Order: sequence, then C-alpha cells, then structure tokens
Amino acid sequence: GGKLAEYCLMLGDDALIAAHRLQEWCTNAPELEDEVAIANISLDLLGQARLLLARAGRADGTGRSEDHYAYFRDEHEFRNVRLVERPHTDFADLAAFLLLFGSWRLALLGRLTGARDPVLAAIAGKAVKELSYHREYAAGWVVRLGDGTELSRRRMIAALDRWWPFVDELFHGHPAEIQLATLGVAVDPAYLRGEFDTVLASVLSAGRLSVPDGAPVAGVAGRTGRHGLHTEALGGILTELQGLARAHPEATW
Amino acid sequence: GGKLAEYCLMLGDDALIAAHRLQEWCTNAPELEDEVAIANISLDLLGQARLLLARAGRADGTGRSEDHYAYFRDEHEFRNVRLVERPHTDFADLAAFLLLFGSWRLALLGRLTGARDPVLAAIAGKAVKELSYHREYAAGWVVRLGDGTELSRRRMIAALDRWWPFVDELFHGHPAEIQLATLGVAVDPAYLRGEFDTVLASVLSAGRLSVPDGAPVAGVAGRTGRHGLHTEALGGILTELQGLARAHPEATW
Amino acid sequence: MTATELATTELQRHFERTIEHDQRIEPRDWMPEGYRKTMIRQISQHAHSEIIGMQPEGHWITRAPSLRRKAILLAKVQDEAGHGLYLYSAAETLGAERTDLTDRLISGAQKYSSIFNYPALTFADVGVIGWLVDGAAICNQVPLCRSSYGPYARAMIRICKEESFHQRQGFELLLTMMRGTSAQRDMVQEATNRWWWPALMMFGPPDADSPNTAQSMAWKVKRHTNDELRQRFVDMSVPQADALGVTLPDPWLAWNAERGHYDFGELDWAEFKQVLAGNGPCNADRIAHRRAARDNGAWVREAAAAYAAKHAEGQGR
Amino acid sequence: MTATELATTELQRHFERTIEHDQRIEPRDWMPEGYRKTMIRQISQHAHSEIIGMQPEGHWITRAPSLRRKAILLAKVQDEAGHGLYLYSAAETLGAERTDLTDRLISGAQKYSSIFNYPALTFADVGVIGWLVDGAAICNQVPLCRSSYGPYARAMIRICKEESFHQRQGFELLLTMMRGTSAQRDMVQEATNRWWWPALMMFGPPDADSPNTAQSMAWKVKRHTNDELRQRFVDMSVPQADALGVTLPDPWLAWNAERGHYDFGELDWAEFKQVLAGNGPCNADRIAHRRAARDNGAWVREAAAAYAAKHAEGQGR
Repeated sequence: GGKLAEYCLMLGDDALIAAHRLQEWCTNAPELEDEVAIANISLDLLGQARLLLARAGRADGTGRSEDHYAYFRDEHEFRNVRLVERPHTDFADLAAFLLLFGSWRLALLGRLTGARDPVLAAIAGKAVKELSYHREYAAGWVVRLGDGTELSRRRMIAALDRWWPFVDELFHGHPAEIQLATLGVAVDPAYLRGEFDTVLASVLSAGRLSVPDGAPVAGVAGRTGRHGLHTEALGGILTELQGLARAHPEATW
Repeated sequence: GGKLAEYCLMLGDDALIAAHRLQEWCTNAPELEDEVAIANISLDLLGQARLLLARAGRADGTGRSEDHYAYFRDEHEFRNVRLVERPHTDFADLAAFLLLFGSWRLALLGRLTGARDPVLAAIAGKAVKELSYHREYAAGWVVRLGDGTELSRRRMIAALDRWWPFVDELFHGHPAEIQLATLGVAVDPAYLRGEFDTVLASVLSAGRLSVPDGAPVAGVAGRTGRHGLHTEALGGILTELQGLARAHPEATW
Repeated sequence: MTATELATTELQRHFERTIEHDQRIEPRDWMPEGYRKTMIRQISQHAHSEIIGMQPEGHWITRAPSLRRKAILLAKVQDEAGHGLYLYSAAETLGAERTDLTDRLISGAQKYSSIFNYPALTFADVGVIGWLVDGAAICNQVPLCRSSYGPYARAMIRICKEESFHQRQGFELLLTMMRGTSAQRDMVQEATNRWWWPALMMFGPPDADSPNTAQSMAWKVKRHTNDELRQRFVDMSVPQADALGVTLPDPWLAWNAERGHYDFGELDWAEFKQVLAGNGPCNADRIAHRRAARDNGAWVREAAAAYAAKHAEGQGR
Repeated sequence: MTATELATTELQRHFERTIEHDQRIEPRDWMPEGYRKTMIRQISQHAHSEIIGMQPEGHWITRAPSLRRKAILLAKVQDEAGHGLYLYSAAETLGAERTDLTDRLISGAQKYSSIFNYPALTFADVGVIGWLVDGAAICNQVPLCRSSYGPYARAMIRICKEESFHQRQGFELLLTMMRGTSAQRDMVQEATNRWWWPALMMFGPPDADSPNTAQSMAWKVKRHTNDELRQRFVDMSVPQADALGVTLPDPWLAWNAERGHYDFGELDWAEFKQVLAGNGPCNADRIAHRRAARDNGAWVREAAAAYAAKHAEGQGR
C-alpha cells in the first residue's frame, strides 16, 4: 500500500541522489581505473533506484513511472537521507562517503533480502552483491589515503569529520519504516548500527584512522531527510537532474 | 521591426548573462567592499538587460515581457557573445573579464547614445555612466593584481590569456547588426576596436602587463554567439537561471 | 585611593551620568572595559549575522524566477553586505579589527544569529525570511537605535530603515505567491512552517535563562527583555499571517483577551541549544563557506597590500 | 656489412614478410623504429580521443531527461574510459608509459580526434554524437581490426563491437526524439546541422594533403585512404538521415549514378586547420579539464604509491 510505496521512495531516493553525486566525478577521477569503478558504482545505484521507484508506482496503485518520481517531484517530496546529497569536496570525500553509505546500505539491504515483499527482497538480493563491491572499493581507498602520505592522511581525516555529523540520521527510522519493520516488510535502521560500527572500526583501524566524534547535525523541528527536510545542496542537484525533463513535459526520450 | 528586436536581444543577452556570472560571486568576494561593488555592477547590468529585453518585445510587436525572453528561450535563441558565458576561475578572471567586457560595452553604448532609436539611445545614455564605473573598478584591480605579488601577477597574466581568445568575436558584427548600423540604428562593432585597444593598452601597461597574443577561438561553420552558437558553459547557466521559472510556467512571482 | 583610581572613579561617574541622561557614549569617551567588550561583542556579532545572513538568500539570486525578483534579491543581499561594512566600522571605533573579527567568526569564538543556521529550501523561503526573519530582526533592532553607544545607534537607524523595506518586499512576494498557483501557496505554507519557530528563537533564551540582560539593560545597550520582544513579534505576526492566508504552525496560538496578547506554544529549547552549540542544520556549511571566501581571497588582499606598499614607497613601475 | 647489420637486415626481412602475409607483429617481435613510433602515436592518439571524447557527452549525464537515458549514457561514457584503458595498455606493449602519454596530451605534443573540440549543446547532441561521430569512428576503425600490430588489432575488435552498440543507441535516441514533440525534432535537426561537417572532417585531410598515408598503408596500419573512408561514410549516412527524417546541411549532396556514390560539397578546410592548430571551439576547455583532473588527482596517486611502497617494505602499521 501507501506505506510500502513510501518506503520504496526512501530507499530509491537514497540510491538516485547518491548516484547523481557519483556522476559528477565522471571525467574527474584521479585514474582511469577509478573512472571506470565510480561509473560502475553509480550505474549500480541508478539501477537500484529505477527498480525501487518503479516498485513505488505499483505499490501505491498509481502506476506512476520511475521518471515521474525522479523528475516531477519537488524537493520536499524527496525522502532520501541528507548524507547522500552532500557535495564531495575531494577524492577523500568520495571514498569516505562510499564507505559510510555502502556499509550502511549493505547492512540494510542484506536484511531486506528476507523481507516479506518478494519484489523488495529480490531487489535487495541483487543489490547486496553490488554493495559488497562498493564497500570494498571504498575501504581500499580509505585505507590507502589514511596510511598514504601526510597530505592524504590529513584529507582523509577531514573528510571523515565532514561526513560524520550526517551518519547518526542513518539509524533513525521514520515512523513509516518502523511500522513496516514490525510487519516484516522493512528494516528498522536502528538495528544496523552494530554491524555498521564493526565494519567501520575495522576499516578505519587498517588505515590508522579513528572513528570521528563530532556531534550529529540537527534537523528542523525534528524533521530530517526521511521527512522531506533536506540541506540546501539538494536544490542544486534537482535543478540539474530535472531541468531538461521539466522544460519538455510532453516529450518522450 | 524584427531586426531592431534582434539587436536589443543581442545587447540584452550580453548584459543578462554577464550579470549572472557576477551573481555567482555573491558571498564569495575577497572583501566586503568588493562584495558590494560586484553586486552593484551586476545590478546595473541586470537593469540594462531588463530594459533591452522589454524593448525587444515592443520592437517586434509581440509585446513579450522581459521574463519571456530571459526564462523561456532555449540556448540557441540566446544571442550574447560567448565571452560573457565563460566561467570565472578566480578573482583575476573576474577583473580581466570586467575590464575587457566593460571597455568594449562602454565603447559600444557610448556610440549608441547617438542612435536613431530614441529608446535605445536613452538606455545607452544611462548605461554609459554605469559602465564607466565598471571599467574603472576593473582597471583598478587589473593594475593592482598585475603589479602586486608574484602570485597575483601570474594569475592576472593567466586570466588575460584565458579570456583573450574570446575577444576577437566582440568586433565581428552579425549581419543584422551591420545592416542596422548602416541605418544609424546600431553600431558596427568593428569600429570599436581602436578605442578598445587604446584603453586596454593603457590599463595593462599601468599593471606592467602585456596584451595577450593568443589566437581567436573558432566558431562552428562560422557561427558564434551572435548567431546562437555558444560554448557548453551557457547550458549550465540557463539550467540554473530558468529552472524554477520553467517548473512553474503558470506562476506569477 | 591613588590619583589614577580617583581619576577613574571620576570618569566612571561621567560615563554613568551620560547613560542615565540618555546621552551617547562616543569613541573618544572613556568607558569601562566591560562596556567596551560587551559593545564589541554585540556589534561584531550583529555584523557577522549580516554577513552570514547573505548566504541562505544569496544562493537563490541566480535561480530567482523573474528578473524583477532577481534584482530585488540581489539589492537586498548587497544591502546586507553594506550593513556588515557599517557595523564592522562601528566595532573598529572601539579598537577592534575587521580581519580579527572575521577570524573569530570562523574559529567559532564569536557567534551570529542562530536563525541563519536554518536552510533556505525554496523561493518562498526568500519571502518568508523577509517577512519573519527581517520582521523579528526589526523588533530586536528598533530599540537599538537608542543604544547608548553612538556609532552603533546611528548605524542602526540606517539599517532599520533598510530592513523595513526588505520586510515589506518579502511580504509582498508572499502575497503575490499566495495569489498565484496552488503549488506556490503550498510553497509559502511549507516555508512558513519551517521558519516560524526558528524566528521566535531569534529573541534568545527565556528571560529566566538570560543572565546578561540585567547588565545590558543598565548600560542601555538593550532596552527590552527577550520575552517582551518575542511577545511583541508574535502579536505583530498573527494578523499578518491572516492577511496572507497562511497558518502559523502552533496549535496553542490563541488570543488571550485578559493579557491583551496572543498565547503561544513552548519553543523547542533543546533544538535551540543544539544550534547554538554549532550543530544546527547549516552551522558547518555557513562557516565553511565563509572560511573558503576568506582563504580564496587572501592572495587578492595580499596583492592589494603589496601594490599599495610599493606605490607608497614610490617604487614599482 | 657487419654482423649486426646483417642481423638487422634479417630481422627487417622477417618483419616485412610478416606484414606481407597479413600476419601480426607482436610486442616481442623485432620492428623498425619508424613502425614502433608510428604505432605508439596512432594508438595513444586513439586512446586520448577516447578519454577526451568522454567530456562532451559526460557533462549531460547529470542532466539526462530520463533515467533510462541516463543509465545508457553513463554506461557509454564508462565504456570510453575502458577503451582508453585497453589502448593505453596496447601502447605500453610498445614501451610507452601512460603517465607520459597523458602529459603529452596535456602539453599538446600529441593530438586527439578533432571532433571532440566541438561543443555538445543539447541532449540531441548525445544522439547525434552516437549516430554520426561513432558512425564515422567505426568507418575508420573497422579496418584497424586488421592492423598489423597484434595488440592494437585485438583491442579494436572489442572496441568496434561496443562502438556499434553505441551507434545504434544514438540512432535510437534520435528516432525517439523525432517521434516526439516539435521542439525535440528541431533539436535533432539543429544538432545534425552542427555535427555533420565536423564528422566528415574526422577522416582527416584530403588524400592529396595526407603525406603519411602511403607508408601507413604499406605497413598495413591503415587500409584505406581518407577520401575512400569519407565517401563510404557519406554513402552510409544519407539513407540513415532519410530514415530519421532529418536534412543533412549540404545543398550539394546528391546521388551520382555514374559513380555509384553520393556527391557532396566541399569541406571547410580552413576551420579544420584552425581546430587542429588548437583554436577550435573547445580545444582549450578540453585540455584544461583533463589537466585539472590530472593535477587534482596527483595527491591521490602519490598516496597510493606511498602506501604500496610502505607495505611492500613491510613497514607501516
């Protein structure tokens, strides 16, 4: 029903917006191998987003298309966590983002493979393989940058510090999520924290890095990304993502 | 008639797009005094653009508004020279741009004050005072950066080199311009080169700088900005400029 | 009592008399160190607020949906830079330096108005910032036109005049949007929902938790308590919301005939403290942006200084 | 004749026989220095073209108007990075180094296909690049699958297969757009007008001005002359344009029954020379973008090297 659709939008928007930020790296990566890897990760996430948004249109009975959700919703209708919309300042930011996001999403979708909605379970099953690779790729760079040169180490630490305030939000379920979780349809993200912390601690220690300790960033009247309350960065993404499609609402591409 | 409207769009688009690039400096200038000055220059140019676009709508008899032209034309319908759409890499770029653009436009509008269209002449009369200030502000910075530190000098030279290939285009009139010029309605920009070169030589020598000597950048099959053939940079500007207005075509603001 | 102590007492008495008679302290006048420090803090935090306050609106300039609104917004943000300039100058009359104050802003040693740590997410936010945020600022600032410190009081007179103009422009944008499409009306309501409570927080903590108020009122650098000003703002805003046709997001909001004021709900002081502690939705972004502007401009300022030095010495060329 | 000279003559004869029998030269084989240099130049300029060719399309990925088109375009640009990788590897079998080749690209010592110095201005350009630019590339490249240099020939087989796929995708996008709104049709026509002549220039100067062709054909690293390939491309494209419903911007274009080919107008060789000389519409931008990527990535590559060195030595941790 409507709650399942809402949940698909949450997971779909996370993937869609994260994929967009990765697309910004296209032609800007430090090596061709990374060019290929980042495009690959972005394609995986874009694929997940398309399946999830399409599922939302079937679950809520409207039959709306993936493109309807991606191109014709306004900012406050997007349900992604704020983490995915933050800009990437440098390559250390990218690596840190992928490690944090990938570890969290892998834990989440790993549990969703056993969810009661067979479509969601199948999407999760496919995604888990992809996310394992994303996490591995990210971990490799976090370790190399953390334990590379003095400069790379400084940048890696700064990157982790920049992302950290947005990590807490990943584990605070929206009421719709938590309710669906009690029915076995969704995962309450609060339960993912243990796995996440374990993975993170192990990767960071391999890179001689510490877990950051900055405070979480507040929402507005308790509302954060899952409630449609975003950072100013999302507006820039949507302007770019939606501009052409909205300029030609009657077109087919 | 149509030709006059076309000409107003050319001069109006130059101002509109130049103003946009200056707006990007907002909250990013090196000092508050420059913050105020750049906003002021952008406001002046925006004001010129509004008058010129509105004049286009009356001249072509359609009565279309300034906003129609600014927000609902596609990229190839914009008639600005390519110079104004190029991104500003750093503050030296801004100073160089303002000097080149301001000197050219001042020479152009200075002659237009005697044009046969009284509206255009009046717009030019007002603009000339503004542009004198823009040119003066720019010249001050070009000289200070050119004759400041080693670093500022290097950046100033690099900035002039980056802009230079787009300067030649400023003096190649579009057939519509040249035809109107023979009627005393427009100015053939070829005649501005002498004044432009004199001003530039004097400012650059005060900053111990040389006139760059890079070759002009080609068009596509001879078409350049005045023919609606732009660089890839204009697409990014229009996405940002027009996105919101196009998302709400029925709205009034 | 030594001669110096005697002189100081005399000066102190003169200072107090000046305040008492509602006359103004000028830069050349003797003033207690506490007063000087308080004024530097107040003025520079006000200056910082103007500068940081450019950011939430500033990033809508390039996206404004009509050229008229673009020009209005650009002029407004320019005014804010101008306000920052006067205010830093006023602080400099007390011996502070602008670059030093900027460094303190960036290091977090000095604060700015908490409101600017909230995001401006739609173009309706531009209107609501004008209506509610500038409205609240005016409530706070009108009494400061009678501040006991002369340069600040004079700056405030000019600033308040411009702020009122901005507030009317913001309100007018919202009126236009409310008469537009339903999507526009929704946008205004949604922005109002987000900004209402943070605007009320602009008046600071409740009087009971505001330890500096008494001294500031004695020095006549503050003329009303936080709660008084907050009430005044609520009373002013409710009929404006009605005129616009938006609902203020407070189920407790109701006219209290007995008090002759509107009652209103409890503010989320936990959120307020979070924002003050640097963990609001945009604190880190605002400071990072300001830091980048300072750092990216350093070579330009150095070049200007080098040029000036060279030409002062008659060298160069 | 010394013994070394004798051996070289022997090797030279073996090399020539291999070429003659349409067998392949492999990295371990002896080859004349001229052949090695020519192959390094040809392969690395091809690699550069793939990498620079990512830019005009790449900046449309974030703006693609449907998620399906976004995925297709992202995958295509990724393939181009992959092609760059194989080709640099093929050049490395001849003793070249990737970082050195990149530096030559950025310094202008080595070229890339002139076509990528034209701007991609609308989303229709993505389709037209697939249809015409990839189409022309395939005409150029299919014969290279029989290049005498083994690693290059094998890379080309894989690349050509993927390019054909891209070409069909580009054509399919254009077909969809031509069946869409009139604004979309205009966009396709306008993009076709811009890309047609530059696509014809991809085959290089007229045979009369192509001094290296004879040696390259003798070495079987080139199999057809520029004008032969250009004619083949025109003959192939005209019916495709008809199928799409777009007009090719050449008034001289007409079927010549006598020749069994399409006649076509004169190319603007002055523009071609401008672009080759570095003054095309996007030359400076393309190189500046590639330089920025190289420079911004330097610290990352250094960190990876430092990490590898540390851990190879058993140090660190």
